[in-house]
This record gives sequence, structure tokens and C-alpha cells, in this order.
Amino acid sequence: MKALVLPVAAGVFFLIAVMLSPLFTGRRWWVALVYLFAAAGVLAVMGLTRPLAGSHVAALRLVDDALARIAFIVAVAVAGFTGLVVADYRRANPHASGEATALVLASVTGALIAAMAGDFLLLIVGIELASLPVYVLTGILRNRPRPAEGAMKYILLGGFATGVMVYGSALIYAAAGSTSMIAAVNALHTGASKHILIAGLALFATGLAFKASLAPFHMWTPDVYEGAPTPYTAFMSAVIKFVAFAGIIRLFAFFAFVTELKHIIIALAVISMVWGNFAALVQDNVKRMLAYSSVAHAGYILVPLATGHKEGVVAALFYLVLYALMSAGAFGLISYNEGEEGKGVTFEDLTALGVKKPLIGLCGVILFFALAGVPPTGGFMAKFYAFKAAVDGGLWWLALVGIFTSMVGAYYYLKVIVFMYMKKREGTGSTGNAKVLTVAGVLLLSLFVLAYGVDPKSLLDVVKVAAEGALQLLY
Amino acid sequence: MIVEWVIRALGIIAVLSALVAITRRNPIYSAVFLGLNFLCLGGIFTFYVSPFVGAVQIIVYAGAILVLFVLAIMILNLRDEDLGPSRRTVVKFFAVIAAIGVVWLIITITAGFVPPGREAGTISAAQVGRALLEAHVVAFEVISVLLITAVVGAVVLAKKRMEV
Amino acid sequence: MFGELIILSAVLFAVGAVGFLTRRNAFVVLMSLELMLNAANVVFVAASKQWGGPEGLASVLIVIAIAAAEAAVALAALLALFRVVGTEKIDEWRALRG
Amino acid sequence: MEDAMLRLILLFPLAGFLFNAFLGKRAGERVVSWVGPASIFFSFATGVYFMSQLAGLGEHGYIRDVIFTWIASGEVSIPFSIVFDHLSGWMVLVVTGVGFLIHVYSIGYMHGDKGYYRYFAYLNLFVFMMLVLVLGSNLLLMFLGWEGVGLCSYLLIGFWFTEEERARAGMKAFIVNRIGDLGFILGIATLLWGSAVVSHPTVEFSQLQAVVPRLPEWVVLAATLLLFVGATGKSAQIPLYVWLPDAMAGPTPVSALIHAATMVTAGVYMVARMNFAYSAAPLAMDVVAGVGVATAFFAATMGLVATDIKKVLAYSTVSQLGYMFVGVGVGAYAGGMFHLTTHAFFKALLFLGAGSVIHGMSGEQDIRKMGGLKDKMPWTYRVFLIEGLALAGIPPFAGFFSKDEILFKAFASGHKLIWAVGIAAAFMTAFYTFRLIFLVFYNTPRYDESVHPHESPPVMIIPMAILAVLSFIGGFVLGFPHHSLIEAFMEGVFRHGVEIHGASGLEMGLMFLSTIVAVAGWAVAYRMYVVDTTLPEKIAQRFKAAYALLFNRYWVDEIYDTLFVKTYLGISDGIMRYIVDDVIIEGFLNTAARTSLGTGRQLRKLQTGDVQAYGFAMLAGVLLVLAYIVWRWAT
Repeated sequence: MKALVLPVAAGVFFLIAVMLSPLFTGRRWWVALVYLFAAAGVLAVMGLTRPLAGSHVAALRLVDDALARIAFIVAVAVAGFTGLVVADYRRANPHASGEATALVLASVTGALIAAMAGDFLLLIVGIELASLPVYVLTGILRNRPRPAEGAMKYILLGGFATGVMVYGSALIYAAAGSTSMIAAVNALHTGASKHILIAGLALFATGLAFKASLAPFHMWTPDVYEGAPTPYTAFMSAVIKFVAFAGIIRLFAFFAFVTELKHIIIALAVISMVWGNFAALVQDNVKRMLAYSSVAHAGYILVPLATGHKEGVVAALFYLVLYALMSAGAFGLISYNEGEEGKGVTFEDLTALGVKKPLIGLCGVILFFALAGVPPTGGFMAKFYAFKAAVDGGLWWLALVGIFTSMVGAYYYLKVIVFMYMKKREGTGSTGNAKVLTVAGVLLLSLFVLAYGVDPKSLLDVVKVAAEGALQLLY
Repeated sequence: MIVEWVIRALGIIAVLSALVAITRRNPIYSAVFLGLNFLCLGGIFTFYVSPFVGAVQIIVYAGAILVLFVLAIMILNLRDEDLGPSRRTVVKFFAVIAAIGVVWLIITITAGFVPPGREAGTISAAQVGRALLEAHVVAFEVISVLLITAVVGAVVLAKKRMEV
Repeated sequence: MFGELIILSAVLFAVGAVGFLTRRNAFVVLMSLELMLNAANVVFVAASKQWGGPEGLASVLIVIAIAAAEAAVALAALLALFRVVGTEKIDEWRALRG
Repeated sequence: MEDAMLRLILLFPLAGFLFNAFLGKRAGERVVSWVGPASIFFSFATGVYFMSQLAGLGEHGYIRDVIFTWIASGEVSIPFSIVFDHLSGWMVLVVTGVGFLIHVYSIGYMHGDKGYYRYFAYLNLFVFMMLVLVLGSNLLLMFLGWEGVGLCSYLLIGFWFTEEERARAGMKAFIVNRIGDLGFILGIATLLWGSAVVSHPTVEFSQLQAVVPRLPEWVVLAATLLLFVGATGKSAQIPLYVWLPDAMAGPTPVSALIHAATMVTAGVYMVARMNFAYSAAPLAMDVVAGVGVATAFFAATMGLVATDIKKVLAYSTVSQLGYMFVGVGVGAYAGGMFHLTTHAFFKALLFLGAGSVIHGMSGEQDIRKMGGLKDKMPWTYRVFLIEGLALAGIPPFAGFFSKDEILFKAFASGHKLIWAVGIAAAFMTAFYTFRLIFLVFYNTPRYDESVHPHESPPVMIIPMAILAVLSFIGGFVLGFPHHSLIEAFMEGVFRHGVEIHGASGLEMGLMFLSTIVAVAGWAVAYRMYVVDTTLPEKIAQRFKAAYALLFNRYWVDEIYDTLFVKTYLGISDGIMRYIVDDVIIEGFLNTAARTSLGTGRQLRKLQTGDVQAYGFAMLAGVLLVLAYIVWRWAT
């Protein structure tokens, strides 16, 4: 029953937020406070339950382990950050922020369920609960063409991915007689219906690859990231990707039995790194650029996973946490410069931002250097571990592809910084009103990104436990 | 024996109605044929293993979801000239090729496979309910959150005035 | 019988996919998505009988609920988009590209 | 010896950075003016203290401070630890010493700037990163500092970004350095992998020293060459030198710090630090020396024709760095470090002097529009003259001793061709140095009347004076031939260095030759830029009969100029600009860039905005995955 504590806590806070949030929609600080209250409450409940090493499977097909907790903490933290940014954002872009708060928290609940799922159907339900509110948040500025279009595209393609995932879980059920992960592993051992099970797993992984924006399942990413209101883009880029990869890491335990699936992973990694980086080169809109970079980063995260080693999982998780911080921070920074929806998000619009706002400039330097993988930021450490794990696992050429494509990527990240420090022409972004909350949030994330670069061990110790637990579940 | 042939017949009707549904120009006709498809599937479920699930299939899909579709189509009040030409033949050709590929691959993968369990006769509503509340209890509970979220989301998107 | 039902499901899935990829009317595209989800339900039902257990049938109910939730949000989003751009034709939504 | 106090060297500049960045705006210019330089000064003082400690530890002594475990993954454990030995200690003193003077100078130079506190914050951060690079006990920490100084240099150059042109210069610097960094990373990876094969994976210098002799020769060669690629990027050597002349956009004190005294010398320091590996790979040594001398020569030819005062200094820096690589490349590591040190003195001074000139000329940088500043800016002129003499290699100024040391070692170790090219470059160095001085300070003014040159304030002059004294005495104090202090000082570190002995008479002869060459360079410059521009008219007026002669003389000069100088310059310019710059750099980079952008545009076309096209891509992916499974299992 202890495994239920977290989801119940999440659900309770979700409901409280739903009830309370419309009361506070009028004032800016209240919105941020609701988020922070929910985040603090959930984290406090988590603190009450003992942190777990290893993995505990309850009868309810829930897994309570460090991976689930990390996913939850990241989701809650990013949600809190989103709350800060939204509070500033909604001044220029009024929208139903009470409902939006509820939706963000519902998505966090879904993220937790997905991260704790020990059952394929439950994983689908969790991911669906994480995604459905994000579809709505994408289109929450519904009388503007781009958000509405982005939401519709996201829903259609997301529905397609859900269909594929459900079909995959149906095949798994047909082969194993149950959708629980334990049953699936047992069926793999007995081996009678192995290839059907593998086909089911592969279809399932395809759906997860869609959510994680891995090429060629990524094509919704740039359109949706551009269309969505920027604070919610920050949320989805961090949380949805984290959840999808948490699912992939759960599935990863199966790869120990099916090493040939490695080739599919390698193919996805290479296509994502190449496609993401090269397509990002030619973008004018920073949000689109970051969307393609998100595809590329999904590829980098897959690189260590392709080795099939525990070290690979550790490196991937490390990267994943840092990517969530960097990406959310970068979108927060864009939101800082954005006025009305879609105004102030091109490279040109960033001109002189760093000169005019030194603190934001410093954050930008940290975040974009981190995305580019330049030391001493955490982004470098993430790439270091990822590529090192690949080399250790014998995939040195994959690491080389990663290094080369990240050199290509360095170009467009630096472009942001160059524009931020270019003087003379006036930026068109609205930085007139002080966005204190946004600055605070972005600064906090930047400091984390920097701190994990200087002292990666503190995070590494945590993700090591998570990786061990996640793999232990099915062995 | 008779039951098997009924199921086969229903299956054929289901496929045909699905084909008709995706080829009609007017979405209302599509909805009607999709309803027929759902009815057939409901029949198959009923005769094959579980009348309960068949009933749910018909009530929820044909009764609720399809009505929602029809309602939405009616709200937009599309006229025939709005329907416009369809996709280019090349696109359709590749889509059909891909679809045949999907069918062929799934059939190849599952060929000759039968799950090794004890074949059941009819599974009662009570058994299904127990499975729902034992094996899938968390999913069942989360579904309630999912549905409430969907309601909130749908209202946020579709309501006429709400810019607070 | 099991094999035939799997074939039925594969065909329904494929028909849904074709509808999803070729129809310009967003309503029909959404209906095609429902078809694909139904195809998975057929597999669940068929396998449930063979395994002699009700778990697959419970799964069907959950999948139906997912489909309902998705359909509700999708139709709402479609209405919102229609109000802004005035068309339900998928290939005319090109504000986001490149 | 372990000493946890060692980290103070790093902490002072870091604290300075934090203070200036977060409180500097509120604290105001006065406080920042104290905090910025003081943090570096304390770091310098700590360095001096540890230097005295080091003296008691013998020649192999070192002081180590393990701050925390930085990376621990599997077998690899990399500590964040710093080591203060004879080599890194020396560098610490150079970096903080020269850095401190430049900080003081900046107080005057940046006075009244809106971003005053930000400038000092970046400057402090830069020194911190440089110290990490120097003190780091392993290659990865060195790489951290390596990237850190790069980052700060973009920030500092970016401080002055006003136009897209300059932004593009920043991009060029970035891209070129990324190529270098790729080499550096691959070099580290090679050593990590190699050490894992023979014992356990490590990048600690002290452990690598034991590992390298056990590695196959090609591994060491590959690693050292890859690391050297990194060095060519950071230290602006052929073919990756192109970024440095363009990166002169930043404030002049920044150039003095980054492009003369510290960052660009990182490559030389790295080779010196890894001397045990380079000594084990003779071919890599030859590559280093060859690239160094080629750079020294060609960059000097570029210096002959540049008209922007800072561009002249930039090419001169590239050229002098080439000399340093010649030094470390022929095994004279101490010689390389010696030249690094004296160069830090006089080149920093040259940049500061140039800054003073630009400051006084209200931002004018074209030397054709200067002239006659000797009387207007007497102090600047004096220090400029001293540093010019030092750069030109005229005894007894510092540059003479260090450059000669390198050339002598090259000659004595049998690299005669390198020596010859080096001598030729030395001639050109003397020539362009005095050309610069004559054009700026002598003759009649050529600037507009609206410009009123004025002397700089004492806060700028005093640091320059100190550096001038160092430039004057640094040479014979540190490196008097056959009694080289610096060589004796670093003996423990460079035990792998090649023992080079030459006859004392030979050395004297070579020194004499160098002096003649330097003086010749001065004489030619004097004739072309002082004599010809003033004498002809005077003489023509007084002796009309002699006019023809004079005219002829002028004419001779013209012929000389056209036939030799211009042709020669044209050729070398051609080689440099068209082959190296255009073909290798621009050609390669542009092709790569064009291909990348082209690929990107093609991919962009796929993103049509049509949902169903996206659906097709997804379905294709699903199909391929299923097909793979069928192929693999179901057939």
C-alpha cells in the first residue's frame, strides 16, 4: 500500500489545485503561489516516505523506486518553474490560468503514474494523462492561429502514437497473457511467442519514441513547440521527454534479453542527432531551433542507452535531468523576451538582450553553452558521460557521430549568444516590464546547470541508484 | 459453429463499413458507417467472449463518442461545397501500400500463433469487473482523473468566452 | 478463430491508418484514429478468450475510456481551430512549418 | 606535499568575479576598482608564498591540493585537484602578475564605462579560468580551463560587439576553436583509452607520465598530434590562426591579457606540461617545431603590410607564438617557457601602449593616420620604444635573450633549416616593429586637426612602466646565456627535455648574427619610414642640382620597393591569404558550412506543415521497425 502514497498525494494536490485555482486567477503572484504550494506539498509528502534504493513492485503493478522519484521531482520542479514563468507571461497573453494550473498539475500526476507504472497499459494511461493536458495547454490561447494549430497537430499525431502504443500493448497481452511487465519478462524467458512479444515491445517503444521526439517520429516537435505558449513549451520539452525516456528505460530492461533491438536504438539515435542538428542550423525562430535541438538531444540520450550497459542507463539519466533543466531554462529565457504570443522569439529579437539585461545574459550564456556541451557547464558533463559510456560499450563510432553533430550544434547555440551580445540595433522583444519571477526561475535553473557541471558527482550518485533500481526490477 | 460464421460475417461487415466510412466525402455519412463498424465489433465481442464488453463497446462508442462527433460536425454546419477535393492519388497510393505492408507484417509476425492458455467460454461481467478492480485498479482510478482532465481541457478549448 | 480475428484487427488498423493519412477532413481523420484504437481492442478481446482470463477485457474498457477522453479534447481543439482559421481541412493548416 | 591553502589562488579571483558580478553594480565604480585588481593581487601574493615553499622542496617538489572528487564513473576517477610545481607555479606568477598590472591599467582605460563592473567581473572570471587551466592536475581539468578562458574571451570580446561584422569575428573564433577543441577532446580520449589498455584509465599528468612509456609509439603520436591540433586552435598557429587577427575587436586591455599574456599561450603551456609525451614522439615534436616556424615566418610577413595598429600586434603575437612552439618543438621546453614569459611582458606592454595611443587618438587605429606623437605622448613613446626594442630582439632587452635561446637551441639540436627561417622572421620582426614605431611617433602628424592627442593618466602609465622595466631586465636576469635561471628552475619538470649543448663560441656567434639581423631590420625601417619621407624635400630645396640624384635615390627605393618588397610581400601574402586562408580555412570551412546549411534546408523542406506528411514519416518508421523484426525473428 505504501506505493500508493505518492499517487494519492499527487491526486490530492491536483484536486486541491483544481478547486482553488480559479480563486486566484486575478493576481499574478497568486498563480505562482498555487504552483509553488502544490510543488512544496508534494515534495514534502515525498520526504515523509523513505527514499528507496532498489525497486519495490507492489501488487498494484506500481513500481516505487528512485527512477520514479527522480521523474516526479523533475516534473514538480519544472511545473513550479512553469508557474513562475506563466505568472509573467499571462500579463501580455491573458488566458484561463486557473484551468491551466489544474492542467499542469494533472500532467505532473500523469508523469508520476507513467514513471511508476509496472504495467504497459498503466504506462499508456499515465503518459496519456501527462499528454492530454499538454495538448490543451498548447492551444490554450485558442483564438490565435498558431497555438490552435499546434494543439490540433499535436492531438492528431499524439493520437496516432497512442494507437500504435495500444496496439503494441495488445500484442504484448496476446503473447504474455497479461500486460504487466513481470509477465512479459517471464514470457520472454519461456520463449514460445518471443517474436510477437518483441513486435509488441517495438510498437510500444515507437510510441514512446514519438513522445521523446526521436527522429523520424519527431516531426510534430517543431510545429508544436513553436505554436505552444512558451512557458508551456518549457514544461512539455522537459517533462514529456523525461517521462517518455523513463518509459524507454523501463523497457530497456527487456533489451538484456533481446540484444538485437540495439540496432533499432542505434538507428534512431543517429537519425535524431543528424536530423535535429542540421535542421536546427537554418531556423530563424529560436523556439523552432530549440525544438530541433530537442530532437538532437533525444538522440544524444539514446547513445549511451544503445550500449545495453548499466553505465549507459546512468549516463542517459544524468543527461535527461540536465536536459530538462537546460531546456526549461532556455524556453523560460525566450519567454522573458517574448511580448505577445510569437513576438520576440526570433534570433533578431534577441539582439542586445545580454547587454541590456546582464543577469539574463549570464543565464543565457550558461544555458546555451550547456546545450552546446561546453565546459564548465553541466551540459558538457552530460555529453562526456554519454559518449564515454558509448566508448566503453564498444560503440566508439556512435560517440564520434555524437561529437561531430554536437560540433554542428555548437554553431546555432553560439548564434543565440552572439545575438544577445550584439549592440546597435534595437530588439523588438518586449522587455519593458520587469519579469521578476521569470528571471528568478531562469537564474535558479542556470545555477543548477552550472553546479552540476562543477560537481557532477552529487547528481551522478542519485541517478546511479535510480539506474540500478530500474534494471533490478526485471532481472 | 453457427456463432463462428456469425462472427465472420460481422467481421466482414465491419471491414466494409470501415472502408466506406473513410471514403465518404460527407463526414456525417462517415460517422454513420463508423457507427455500423462499432456495432459489428460490439456484436463480435458479444458472441465471441463477453456480452458485457460488447454492450459497453456499443453504448460508449456508438452511443457517446459518435454522438459527440456528429454534434461537432453539426455545430460547424459544413455544407457540401466546403468538402472540397480529396488528396492526390500519389498520396493515396503510398498510404495503401503502407497499409498493406502493415497488414502483411502483422500477419507474418502472428502467423500460426495461438495463446497457450485455457480457452474460456463466456466471461461474465462480474469477472471483468473483478479484473478491472484487481489487475487494473490503478489504471481504473487514473482513468477517472484522465476523464476529468479531458472535461476541463475540452471546456477550456471550446467555451466561447473565457480570457481571464 | 483467433488468427482470423488478428487478421481482422490488422485490417482495421490499416484501414484506420489509410484514413488518417489520406483524408483532408479533420473529422474523418479523428474517426480513423478511433478505428485504430478499436483494432487494438479486437486483439485484446481475442487474446482474452484464448488465455481464459478477463484481464484483456478490462483492458478494452480502459482503452475505450482513453479513446473517449482523447475524442473529447480533439473535438474541442478542432472547434477552437475552426473558429480561428475557418477550415477543417487538414492540409490548409500551414501556419507552422519549416 | 599537500596543502589545502593552495586553493586560495583560485578562490581570490572567483570571489572577485562573484562580488563584481552580483554586487558590482550597486557597489559602484570605486569599490569595483579596488576589488577587481586586489583579488588578482592576493592571488599573486599567494603564488609568491607557495613559490617560497616550493624552494624548500627540491627540484622535483610540488604542492598538491585535492579539492573534491570531480568525476567518478566506473573505473575512471578524476579529482578536482590542483598542483603547484615549478612549471605551473611559474605560469601562475606570470598570469597573475601581468594580469594584475592589466587590471590596474583597466581602471583608467574603462573609466566611466556603463559596463564597468561587468567588465571587471569577466576579467576576474577569465583569470580564474586561466588559473584552473594552469594548475589543473589532469588533462580534463586543463580542458575545463581551456574552454573557460574561451568562454570568457567571447564575453570580453563581445563586450564591444557593435556590428554584425564583429559578431561574425566572434563566430569565426568560435568555430575555429571548436575544431581545435575537437582535436583536444580526441587527444584526451586517446590517452584515456590507451592508459585503460595498459593499466587503468587516467588523465592525471603524474600518472600519465608513468603510462606513456608503456604505450605503443603510434598511440602517443596520435595523442600528441591531436592535442597539438587543440593547441593550434587556442594558440593561433597555422592553419587555425585566422581567428586571432579578427578577434581584435575587444577592448585593448583585454587583448593585452588574452591575446598576449595568457590565453593564447595555453597551447605552449600544454605542450610543455605534456613534455614527457612529446619527447616520446619525435615526429610530433618535429610537427610542432615545423608548424611553429612556418607560423612565425608567415605571420611576420603579414605584419609587414598591416595598417591597423592592433592588427600589426596581432600578427606579431601569432609570429612570436610560433617561436615558442619552435622552442618546445626542438625540446627546449624551458626556452619556450622563457620566451612565453618575456613575451607576456613586452607584448602586454605593446598592447597597453597601443591602447594608450588609441585612447589618446580618440579611437583611431590606422597607423597611416598617426605620426609625430613622440612629443604629444612622451611616456607612451618611451615605453613603446622599450618594448619595441624587446620585440625586435635588440640586446640587452628581454626579447633578444629568449628568442635567441630558442634559435640557438634549434641550431644546436640540428634543426638548421628551422633556424634559418627563424632568423629571416626575426629580421622581419625588427622591421615591422620599427615601421610601427616610426609611423606612429615620428615625422609630421597625419591625423585630422579635430584629433587632439593627449597623454594617458598615471593609472595607465604606471603599470606600463613596471612592464617596461620587466621587459628591459627580464631577459638577462632570467636567461643569461649559459647561466639561465629559468632553465635551472624548471629542470625537475623537464627531465625529458632534450639535452642541448653547443659550444660557447657558436652561441656567441649566433647571438651576434641575430643582433645584426635585428639592427638591419631597424635600419631598413628607418630608411624607408623616417629618412625618405622627410629628407627628400629638404634636400631638394637646398641643392637643386642634387635633386636628380635624390630623385634617383628615391627612385631606387621605389624599384627596391616594387621589385623586392612588394613582390615578396605579394607572394607571401598570396601564400598566406589565398592558400592557407582561402583554400584551407575558408574553403574547408565554407564547404562544410555550405553543405551543413544545404542539408538543413533540405530537411526543412520536409517539414511542410502538413500533419499527414508527418504521419507518413511516423508510419514509415513503424513499418521499418516491424520489417526489421520480421526479418530478424519471424522468417
